[in-house]
Amino acid sequence: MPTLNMVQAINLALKEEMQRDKNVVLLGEDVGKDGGVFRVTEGLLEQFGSERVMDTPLAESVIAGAAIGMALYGLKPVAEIQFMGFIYPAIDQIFSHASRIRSRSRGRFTCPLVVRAPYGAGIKAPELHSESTEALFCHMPGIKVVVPSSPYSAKGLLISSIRDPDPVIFLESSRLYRSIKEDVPEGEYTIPLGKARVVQEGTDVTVIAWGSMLQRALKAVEGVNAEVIDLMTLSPFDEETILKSVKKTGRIIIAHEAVKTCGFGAELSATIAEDAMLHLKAPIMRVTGYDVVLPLPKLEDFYIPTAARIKKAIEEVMKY
Amino acid sequence: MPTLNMVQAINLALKEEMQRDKNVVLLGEDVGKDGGVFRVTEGLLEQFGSERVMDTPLAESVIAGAAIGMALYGLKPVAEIQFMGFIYPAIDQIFSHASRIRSRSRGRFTCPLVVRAPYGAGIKAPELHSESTEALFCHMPGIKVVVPSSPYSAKGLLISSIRDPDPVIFLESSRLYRSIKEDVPEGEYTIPLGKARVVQEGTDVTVIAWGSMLQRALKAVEGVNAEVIDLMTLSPFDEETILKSVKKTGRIIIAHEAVKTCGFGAELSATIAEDAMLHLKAPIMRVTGYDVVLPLPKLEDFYIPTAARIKKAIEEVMKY
Amino acid sequence: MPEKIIESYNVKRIEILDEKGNADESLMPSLSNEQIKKMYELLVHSRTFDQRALNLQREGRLGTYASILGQEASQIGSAFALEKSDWIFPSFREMGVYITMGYPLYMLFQYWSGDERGVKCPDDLNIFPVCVPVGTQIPHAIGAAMGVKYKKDKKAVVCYFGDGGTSEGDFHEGMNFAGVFKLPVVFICQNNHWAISVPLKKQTASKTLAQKAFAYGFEGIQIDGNDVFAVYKTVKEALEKAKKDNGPTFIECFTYRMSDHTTADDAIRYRSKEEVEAWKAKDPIQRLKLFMEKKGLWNANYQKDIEDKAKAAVDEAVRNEEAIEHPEPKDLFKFTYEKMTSRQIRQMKDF
Amino acid sequence: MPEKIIESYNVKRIEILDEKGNADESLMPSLSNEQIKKMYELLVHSRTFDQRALNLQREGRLGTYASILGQEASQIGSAFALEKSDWIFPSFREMGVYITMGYPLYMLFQYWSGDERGVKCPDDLNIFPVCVPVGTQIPHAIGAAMGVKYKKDKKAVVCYFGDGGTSEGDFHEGMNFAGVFKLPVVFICQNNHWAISVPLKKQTASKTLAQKAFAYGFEGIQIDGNDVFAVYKTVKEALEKAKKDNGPTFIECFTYRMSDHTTADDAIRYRSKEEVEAWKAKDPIQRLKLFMEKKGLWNANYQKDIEDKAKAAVDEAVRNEEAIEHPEPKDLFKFTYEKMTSRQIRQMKDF
Ligand SMILES: Cc1ncc(C[n+]2csc(CCOP(=O)(O)OP(=O)(O)O)c2C)c(N)n1
Ligand SMILES: Cc1ncc(C[n+]2csc(CCOP(=O)(O)OP(=O)(O)O)c2C)c(N)n1
Ligand SMILES: [Mg+2]
Ligand SMILES: [Mg+2]
Repeated sequence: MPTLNMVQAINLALKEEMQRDKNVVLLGEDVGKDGGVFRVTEGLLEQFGSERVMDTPLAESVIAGAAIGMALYGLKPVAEIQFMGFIYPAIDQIFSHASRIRSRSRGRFTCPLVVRAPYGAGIKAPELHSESTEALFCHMPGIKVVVPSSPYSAKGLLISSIRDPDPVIFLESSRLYRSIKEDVPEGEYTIPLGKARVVQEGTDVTVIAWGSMLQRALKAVEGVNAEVIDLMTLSPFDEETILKSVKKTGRIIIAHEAVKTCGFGAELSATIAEDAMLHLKAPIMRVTGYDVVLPLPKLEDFYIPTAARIKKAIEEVMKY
Repeated sequence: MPTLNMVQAINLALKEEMQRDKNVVLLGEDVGKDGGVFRVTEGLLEQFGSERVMDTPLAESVIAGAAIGMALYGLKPVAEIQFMGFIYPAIDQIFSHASRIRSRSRGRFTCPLVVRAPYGAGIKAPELHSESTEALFCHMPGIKVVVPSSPYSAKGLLISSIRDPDPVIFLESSRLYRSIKEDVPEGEYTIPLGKARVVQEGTDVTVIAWGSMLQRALKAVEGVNAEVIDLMTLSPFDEETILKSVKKTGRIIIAHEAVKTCGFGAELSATIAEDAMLHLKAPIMRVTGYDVVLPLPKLEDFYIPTAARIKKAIEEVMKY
Repeated sequence: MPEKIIESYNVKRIEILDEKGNADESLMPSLSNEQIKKMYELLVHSRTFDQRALNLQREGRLGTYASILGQEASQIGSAFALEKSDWIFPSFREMGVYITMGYPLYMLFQYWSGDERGVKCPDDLNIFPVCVPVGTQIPHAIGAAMGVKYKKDKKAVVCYFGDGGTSEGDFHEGMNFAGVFKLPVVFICQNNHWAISVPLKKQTASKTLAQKAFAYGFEGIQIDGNDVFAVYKTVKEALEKAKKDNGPTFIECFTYRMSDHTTADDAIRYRSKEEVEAWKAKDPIQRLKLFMEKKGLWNANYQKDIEDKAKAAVDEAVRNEEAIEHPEPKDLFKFTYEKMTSRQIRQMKDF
Repeated sequence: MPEKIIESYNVKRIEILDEKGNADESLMPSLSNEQIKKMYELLVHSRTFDQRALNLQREGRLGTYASILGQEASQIGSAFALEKSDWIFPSFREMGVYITMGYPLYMLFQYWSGDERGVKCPDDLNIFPVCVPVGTQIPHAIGAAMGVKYKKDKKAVVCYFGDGGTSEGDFHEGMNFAGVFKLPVVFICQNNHWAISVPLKKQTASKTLAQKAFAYGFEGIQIDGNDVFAVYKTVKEALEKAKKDNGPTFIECFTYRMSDHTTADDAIRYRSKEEVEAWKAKDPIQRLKLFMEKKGLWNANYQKDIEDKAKAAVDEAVRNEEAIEHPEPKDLFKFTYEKMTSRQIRQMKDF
């Protein structure tokens, strides 16, 4: 079984799905000849040709919008937005259309597409290359949001996303792209959307994380009898697994890279406060990015939540 | 003191601010000759001329973006987006620029602008005319979000918003526009941003609402010793008033028109679950729109939270 | 030659049928008498539908409605050139297109009464639902055309929008894609001279809308949009070009919105009666009638006959629509995703 | 006349200084020898800065950097025509513009080392910070120009962007506003033929970028962007036109990105060496040098002298930049709003 980093795992998922299904096509800025600015689509133009791996003009709204049209027409487009910070011009197409076409047409037309984008800070990139605004997309019914935390899960989740009958926003931590390796089987396997994974069982405290924060969460719980949950799909999210863990540990920490206010942690916390309040032994703590404009590289390490900050929150809730 | 509806109160605020400050200018689709599709800007073109009340081409991104440029140049633009559902093409300008220019330039350039938009369902309008996605904007540091619930507060809050040194999204419930009247003083008065209003004091339960939901919240609490809070500013929101009320009543209901998942109710609930958990006597309940694509008129009344649904939630928490 | 002209462009305008009903034979598309009559009937039919919709709205039996009055030739003429297998991306003011394609009338009323089921397109047609956010359907047409091209299908994609729509970013990005990928798409811009209260002159400083296509490296042409022959011929040729993989065409139909923007609008606030009057003389139905009369294809009996038929069809559609049961509140939940989420299932218990 | 031509457009191209250093006297802008030397010095200065930035990046002393190599004439020529009171909206590849306007060099290094303080524009200049999302600065230029017009100031607004930028919706919407409101704005499009790995041909099917302006009802013109005289002259005239309230101009500077897209890019992956070589012959600095040599304005001593000066200035800037203290973590919180929120104040206690 090959040991792959996340770039390679995602590349493999794309390649295998394109081999399996002729309707799977890729589009985006620099995804063809250049293989993507992170090389995620490297080699796919050569293998599948420019009809299936399309370098597009610089226009995010129509990248998303054209993906919608392709999906309507029966293709399975996987669109790349070069960085999550450049998804904002495409939000109108995603919010006004991708999410609503099934409902609008009472099922006559559907939108099985994937929009991939690297997200998150930590690679010393210029402004707007470090966004983690996944929560925005979770507020829009009709959209699914998936955030893998490792090469293995990236491959399995991406395959599921491509096969999903509804539009999926698939966010890849650019910080993780090449920093972790893992055994990733060749050939198809899927990880179901909407299900979280209990990475580590524990009894005293639950730490919920996704994407770029999972590694730090795991580091933070060293020496603690903690349960760690990798949420994987944010929308729709796995209430069951979370509530079960709340009932078990009674202490909840949610870690995310996004700013605190209205981050997805708020939804998780609110869900718990509504549905499992009586099982709580301590306040629900969120360890998040600060409520500030994302800084340029010189300050970015101070912005991203650290394992130490998660650890401190754990110590805090363990006082109860 | 004149009795005005919300359209008239907002019109008056605009007129008085334009009289006071020559730098205040309006722009948007149909805001001039037509006086806006809801007549909010009626008469202002005649009074202030087409240099200050600008009918623009049909292009939301540059309506927001031009407002940014005007603000940089020292004007105080008030841009109208015709319906909140059409703000999505402008989100890139708002998220990538309006919110970040002060930070990006370390204060050399700032963005004192207001984007007004009618929001919410209940007027039997076509698709995308009924959005209430205020939470999206609350997830973006650098932006303020204001949602008045009555003519009086609309005028005072809009004046504050125009004078604010930072960009403000100002959302007006189209359902309330002409459905409630109130005494609204002529001449200037302001209501500070960032402060909630305790509309009614009570001891048993707190209902937090804003904009279109306040009236229904007030109806729902009839016969209950309830505290009702009109949040008014969602970002930055008044944690103090809310936490104080939590400590007093220990039972919290949050009502909003937006879909439940990742609505602003999630942030309020999470804040309480983090900072005032020990004062809670019952789960924090959210009474919200359902997690569905907004329906066309025939089903919209089933979508919008009713006083009855809020009442039911109150009964629920009163069991604890 | 240090200051030189490196490219030149001309904007063409095509007119065939004038206001008096005279057609330029040299440009006349090949149409049988039956086809011409069929076109005329569709024009009358569409106007009958439109008037009824306005009446129903006034009576509170329909929601906000966007009238097509004055634009019938642009819509019927273009749709008449289409095949059922072509893909159509309308905006919100294309009832004449739906009707020409044979879309069930009662469903149109159903849609405008605020019921999603009205735009659940029948399986034998490919008309995308009414698109409310201006210009945003253009990228969808682009994507569908990319699909057509990828699958090498013998189909074209048609996209409708208004003069106001040309100001939106999506128009630009979509047109540019069409040029770069040489897509089998026909853009039909109904320049009805108004976007709610904003007249064309305030919408763009461009002398014509047709010339906007030059910015994307393909053909743009202006036609008299009240001239059903010019519309039919130009669209037909553009469709053939598309199907031969010879790329996109942009067609500006020069027409006029005779009615208010929608039933929620009051055009008297912002435009002069004289302007509207001047356009009445250019009515698209009247001039075809005059043409047909000269050719012996029209007489008063015929007119009465088709008006009766149109009225009967619309009456029946209204009856059918009003017999439909109100949608179930549970329907709120059923079409957001293929499978309802657990949260939705719980929420649905409210009903 | 049923099929008629209703509008015609020509795309002009201007060249003054050729690769051999010969200038077309009939078009030559009026520039004193001192001004020409000043321009040359700015070109050298900018290239010196650029090379140093690339070196520093390689040594890990600077973050991702976008080289201007090859585009110096477009940048220096245009900025040389500006006044300090004009407003400038750059994209991210306009270091030559900043340098020409007298922006402190060390601050440019500071910015590219990842420190916001580097784009806190000095009070006597109006250069908006580097704009990362492509094309999104265009609407800001529009708004500022609306401000200029409203206040009747004698200023112009200049907006820079690339060939790729013309594909974005914001370009279109902004250009359209400029035409409709007849704004005092000059659009300077550096067509460097690449947008990362996407060549111009895949970016748009339009034969020139200049002609895109016709879609908005104003003048578009192509110029040799490696010809500092053509750039200066054209921009100067456009600025005068703007200041006389005669509306906007779109200028396509036909140039080439000689370097990688940024230091994070590797252009060998997607373009041929031959293409790059062919453009080397068109170098903007070399041809001005030849011109000056012919005029007796250039010799080897002069060259050495200005190179030394440029190097010294850049050395000093690097020293100054590296002496600046690292920004405080607390700075994270200080510029989001005018006043910190209570939540931010609590969060700041982490530091
Ligand atoms: C993105 C967006 N902005 C605003 C509106 C509100 N609106 C509906 S129709 C319209 C004018 C459209 O003008 P045009 O494109 O010329 O089409 P017409 O109505 O004339 O058919 C406007 C501003 C909208 N539907 N979508
Ligand atoms: C909205 C947006 N999408 C994508 C990017 C990533 N990106 C940075 S520069 C660039 C190419 C820009 O090309 P062009 O406009 O020609 O400018 P050049 O780099 O050639 O100066 C891309 C795609 C971005 N910065 N902004
Ligand atoms: Mg129109
Ligand atoms: Mg370029």
